[in-house]
Amino acid sequence: MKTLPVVKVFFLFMLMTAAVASAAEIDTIEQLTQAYGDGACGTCHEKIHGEWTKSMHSRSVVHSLGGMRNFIVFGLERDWKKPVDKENLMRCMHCHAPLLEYASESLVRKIGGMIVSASGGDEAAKKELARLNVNCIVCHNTVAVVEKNLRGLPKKGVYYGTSGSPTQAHGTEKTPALSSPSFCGRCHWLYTPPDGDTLYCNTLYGSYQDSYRAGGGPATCQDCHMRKKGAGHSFPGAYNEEMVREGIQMEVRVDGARMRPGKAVPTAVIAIGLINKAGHRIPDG
Amino acid sequence: MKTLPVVKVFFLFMLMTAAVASAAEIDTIEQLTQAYGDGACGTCHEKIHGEWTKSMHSRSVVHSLGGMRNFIVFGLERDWKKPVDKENLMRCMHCHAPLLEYASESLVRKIGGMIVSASGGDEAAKKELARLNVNCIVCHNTVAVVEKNLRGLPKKGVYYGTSGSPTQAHGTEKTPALSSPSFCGRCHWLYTPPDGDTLYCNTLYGSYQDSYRAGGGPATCQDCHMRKKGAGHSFPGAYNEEMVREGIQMEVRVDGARMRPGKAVPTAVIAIGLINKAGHRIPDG
Amino acid sequence: MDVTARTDDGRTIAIGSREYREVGLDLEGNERLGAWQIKEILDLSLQPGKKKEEVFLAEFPPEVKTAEIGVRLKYIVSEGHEHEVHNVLKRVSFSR
Amino acid sequence: MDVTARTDDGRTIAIGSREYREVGLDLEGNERLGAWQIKEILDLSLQPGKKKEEVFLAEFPPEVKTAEIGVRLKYIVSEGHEHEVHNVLKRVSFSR
Repeated sequence: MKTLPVVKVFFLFMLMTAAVASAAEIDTIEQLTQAYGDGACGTCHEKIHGEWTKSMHSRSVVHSLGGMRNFIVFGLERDWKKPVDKENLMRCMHCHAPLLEYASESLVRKIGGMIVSASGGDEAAKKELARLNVNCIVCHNTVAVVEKNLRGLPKKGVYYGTSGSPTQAHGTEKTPALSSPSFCGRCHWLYTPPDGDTLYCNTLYGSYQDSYRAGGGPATCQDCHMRKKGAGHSFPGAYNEEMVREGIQMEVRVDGARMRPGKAVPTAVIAIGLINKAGHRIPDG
Repeated sequence: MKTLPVVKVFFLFMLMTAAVASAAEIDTIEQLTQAYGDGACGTCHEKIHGEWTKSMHSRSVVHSLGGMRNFIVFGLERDWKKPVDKENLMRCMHCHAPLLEYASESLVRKIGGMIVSASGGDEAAKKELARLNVNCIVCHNTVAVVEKNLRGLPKKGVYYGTSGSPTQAHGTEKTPALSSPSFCGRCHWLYTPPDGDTLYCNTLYGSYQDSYRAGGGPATCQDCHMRKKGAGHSFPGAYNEEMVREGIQMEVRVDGARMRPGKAVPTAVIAIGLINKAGHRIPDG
Repeated sequence: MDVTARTDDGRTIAIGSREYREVGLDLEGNERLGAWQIKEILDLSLQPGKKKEEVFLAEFPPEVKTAEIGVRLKYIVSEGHEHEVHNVLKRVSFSR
Repeated sequence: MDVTARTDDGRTIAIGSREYREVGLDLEGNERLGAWQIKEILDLSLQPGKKKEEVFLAEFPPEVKTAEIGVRLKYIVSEGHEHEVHNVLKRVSFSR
């Protein structure tokens, strides 16, 4: 117990330097884009980058403005009576704009305000917010390490992937994480923020793990949403009609009969079978 | 952005007072037992308290010494190279001894050491650790509020339950939480600590939610593990032979035949059916 | 999923419909839409690898000889944003 | 679950066994026991509401006329701590 005061002082000191550093670093969306943007990626990875621009991952904030606005206006302000601050906004942004982890408190608060404006029709705010998303840097660097206490934080400027092929352009590292379904589970499952008050945005990974896989289902997330038909980084899902059509098979049988003996009521007996061919419940996200 | 420095200073100040206050409060297991022990509960709730003493909840630390020792020795020290401190030990204690949330940094570190000793045969340490568990106060007060941002933290000295019947002995409050399966999910599911590096101690609630309930299963956790046969607060589970026997039904059919035409090999054809009657996968915890 | 009939005299009749979705509940059992409000799920969705079977019986007036049964499955992504997944039309006769 | 046979001449023969459990894996696909190491589950457990069917064929030497088949289901709580859930014995004859 003698060591305790020393430990405490050190702890506070660490926090202070961390807070000052991050605040100084990223204070505008422009700075965030400079530091963690996908701008340079497309130079070499043109095809993949092009696929991604068509994906929902590239629109993960502007696509969900309504839900996030409701969380701010009804959740935080009306019901919880909590500040619209970084800690609370990261409940959404942990998945919708993970790079905001590196943004200053003031920037994240400003983005909270922009979400409310944009949701109310402010096109300029919406255009700015469109720069926030789940981009190349997120999956291939900042959240690429799942076992973070074992493996440490991802290395700055090193890109993690399934092959790890070396290049002159940047550092690379091979990781099994990006081919693992559990990697997708970071966002496509319920989110448990640091205070434990869960967010049920979707529960897809739970259905995958505990129903589909547990029942013998063979495919991974990546098999259907990336490898199939060369979808790659466009990640087709519920927004893609073709994908949904393949996911739900429908069988219809109709028999005509004159039912109720003596009354001969013309009756159609319609038997419908809906077969979920996907690796998870439908609908879900 | 002008307000930012003020916010930072305030933040650090809050942390400091919080750390000092909690350190001053609970620095021994004895103090923890005085403040949050189940000693007084049995006076009025003798039957329920008696049931609980037979439950695994009353032995949630000493019962799992091996696993926690491995996390400390192999997980933290060998593989992660992280300190055996409160933050890291709460990964286990969040569920195994939730009241340690109120203990000082030094007490939790000391308990980490005792776990290693007790696991190595130190009976005195084991006896002390036996005072840590999931007691009345945990479920009926400290973790009773699931929607904590909406409803605020549980009130000190108020006991939350399914009826909320008033008593002279203490404050009471009726809550739907304790009859909800999601309440059990706090521990009987995977645990996501504040840093997000998940712990798969068990995944029972996932199987309940995404397989059993999604497939039309009618029962709640409480139906089978409390109400059935008046089990109450003894929470019978895998440790109870009768419970397991009811959970897995076995059918065996044996046919004798002389198989392989012309060779007449005496062959027993043994068809076995194992029917899981529980509300979750078996085994799990 | 909507099931309708168009009879031989041109009338369109709604036979029935079904919704498959996850219903989010708070702890009081109220349906909620906000992810932060939902603590329990009532799962009425289509389960992976499973076939969901529905049977509808539709009775018609005695003079109806044939009808065209339509079964239309829509996927509602969000309010106002939906797409048709399947649309099956089957003609049925009540006199053999 | 262990399946054994005791033949009429007193010999005991192991026919087969099955294990039902969750296998915890790290991201490299190595089985791990520590909750902190497990990031994926290979679920080989008995699923709720489901019937798991197993068929074993056991061949015996030509002189065996009858055998007693034993099917024993154990629940292993932890190493060294297990209990027997079911133990069914069935006599089978190979000559009718």
